[in-house]
Amino acid sequence: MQIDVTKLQDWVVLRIGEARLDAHNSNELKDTIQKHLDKGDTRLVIDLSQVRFIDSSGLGALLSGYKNANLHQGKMVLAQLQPRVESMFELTRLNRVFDIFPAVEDVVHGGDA
Amino acid sequence: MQIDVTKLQDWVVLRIGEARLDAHNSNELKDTIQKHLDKGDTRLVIDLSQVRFIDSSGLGALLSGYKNANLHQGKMVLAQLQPRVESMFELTRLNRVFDIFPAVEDVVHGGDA
Amino acid sequence: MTAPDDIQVDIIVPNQTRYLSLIGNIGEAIAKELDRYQGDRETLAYHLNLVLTEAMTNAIRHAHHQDASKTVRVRIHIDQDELCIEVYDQGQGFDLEDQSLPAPDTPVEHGRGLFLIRTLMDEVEYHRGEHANVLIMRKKLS
Amino acid sequence: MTAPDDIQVDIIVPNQTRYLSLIGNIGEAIAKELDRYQGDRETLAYHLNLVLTEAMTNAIRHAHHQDASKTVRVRIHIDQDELCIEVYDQGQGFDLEDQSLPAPDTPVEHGRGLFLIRTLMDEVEYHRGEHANVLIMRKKLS
Ligand SMILES: Nc1ncnc2c1ncn2[C@@H]1O[C@H](COP(=O)(O)OP(=O)(O)O)[C@@H](O)[C@H]1O
Ligand SMILES: Nc1ncnc2c1ncn2[C@@H]1O[C@H](COP(=O)(O)OP(=O)(O)O)[C@@H](O)[C@H]1O
Repeated sequence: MQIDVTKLQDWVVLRIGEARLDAHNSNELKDTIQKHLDKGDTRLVIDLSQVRFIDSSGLGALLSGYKNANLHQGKMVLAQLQPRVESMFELTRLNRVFDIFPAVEDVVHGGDA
Repeated sequence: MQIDVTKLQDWVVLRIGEARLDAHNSNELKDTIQKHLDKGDTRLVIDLSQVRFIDSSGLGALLSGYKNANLHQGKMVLAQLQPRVESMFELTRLNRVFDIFPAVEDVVHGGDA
Repeated sequence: MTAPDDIQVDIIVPNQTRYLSLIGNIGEAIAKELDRYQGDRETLAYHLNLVLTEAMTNAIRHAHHQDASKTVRVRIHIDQDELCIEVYDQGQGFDLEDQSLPAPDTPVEHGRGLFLIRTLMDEVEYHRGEHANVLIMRKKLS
Repeated sequence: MTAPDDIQVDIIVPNQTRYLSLIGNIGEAIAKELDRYQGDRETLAYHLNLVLTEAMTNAIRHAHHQDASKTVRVRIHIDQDELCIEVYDQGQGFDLEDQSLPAPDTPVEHGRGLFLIRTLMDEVEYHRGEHANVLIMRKKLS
């Protein structure tokens, strides 16, 4: 699974470089997030701009990351969702759980709100 | 079938607005070219930039246009082929029959060569 | 019975999640060419991709327990006004009516697959059979 | 016989050229996921799209004479080292060996379909049967 890691101020940005986030690669995403949290990257942005498809396993992996970040006294937020991907968060009401930002840059200004 | 018609100097440019040129729409292309020739547009450029797939019926329709243009003492040339479409002309050796230009603008400068 | 206007696609793939995208993409290809559908075909394409992915994932994980010697069969049948997807498994079977959605305020990681399938399709059934079980999902096209 | 690693897709569509793109797109979807293929998958995708389109066009036109009450059946089967495409027709049949390519210097408009199929696939056969004829096209994957 292709994931690009960059820093933006005190946030670590994980850019998912896959068109699909499904049961085939969601465990890998979960593990990657876990590893970042374990080594102290506790403020994470997941950049979903390249993801055009997400299934319930993909949503589950993100939820796992979100909960683990909280356990680490950290924060995990989502940015740049494509409209159809965003609609999956609405359908499952997970948009009420996650903080979702239009752009990665918006996180820096509003991520602590 | 979507075909945009524009003029470039003394050439009429037919831009095929379809991703596929196959047995389903090749007759329509053939008829469109014939109509232009009949009404006196005898210098035609077929802009294939939007076409990502061509089959033998699509090649046949272009060949028909080419021959009809000659019968009308005119000229029909091709421009802006995508690499995989161009490879179909090479495979069938029809690249030896057609004049093929990288860009529509090149026709104006070299179309009479 | 199939009429001359019907489209039928019958697929058998290995019991592996790597083939989810293949099944999903075939579903998208079908949706995008479905000129008999009244609604937005791009949205239909996403939804078919999703329900195929969810149902096949369940067959691989819950029915076949990742067993690499198994296969998953998927049938897609389209007639004039209905699209029907069948996903077969050779597992122990389960009771569709017993599955409930996780409450939104306790964000558990699993249990949204069947909810999505039920939300996006018009009718969902699960039948246990002697040789195979089948999840049947239908959607009206008009 | 199918092994657990095989992929099998069996499609039936109306005898209409509007479904060429559906068949072609399914072929592309399969090629793009074919991780067992050694060569360039994007090129393979175009080639499968093309041979499926050519063979199905021939079934619709030359065998079924555009008869809307007919259907076309296409089977795609992939095992460890070979991809096999079968396109069925219920026409009068023809002799594959009798078909010759038009000379390149007399640019006739027809007769390139089988040439393209033969060029892009490794083995091509046509069998007449009692209920249906079948064009079989094989390609080595490794
Ligand atoms: N084909 C199947 N065979 C056996 N059990 C199944 C099958 N499909 C679903 N289930 C059961 O239904 C439950 C809910 O499925 P689903 O809503 O897709 O969520 P998840 O797969 O994330 O648990 C599964 O956990 C499983 O117990
Ligand atoms: N399925 C078929 N049934 C009957 N005849 C066929 C079939 N496929 C091909 N043919 C014959 O072979 C000829 C050559 O086919 P092809 O190379 O595809 O070129 P084209 O279809 O442009 O004529 C056709 O003109 C037709 O006579």
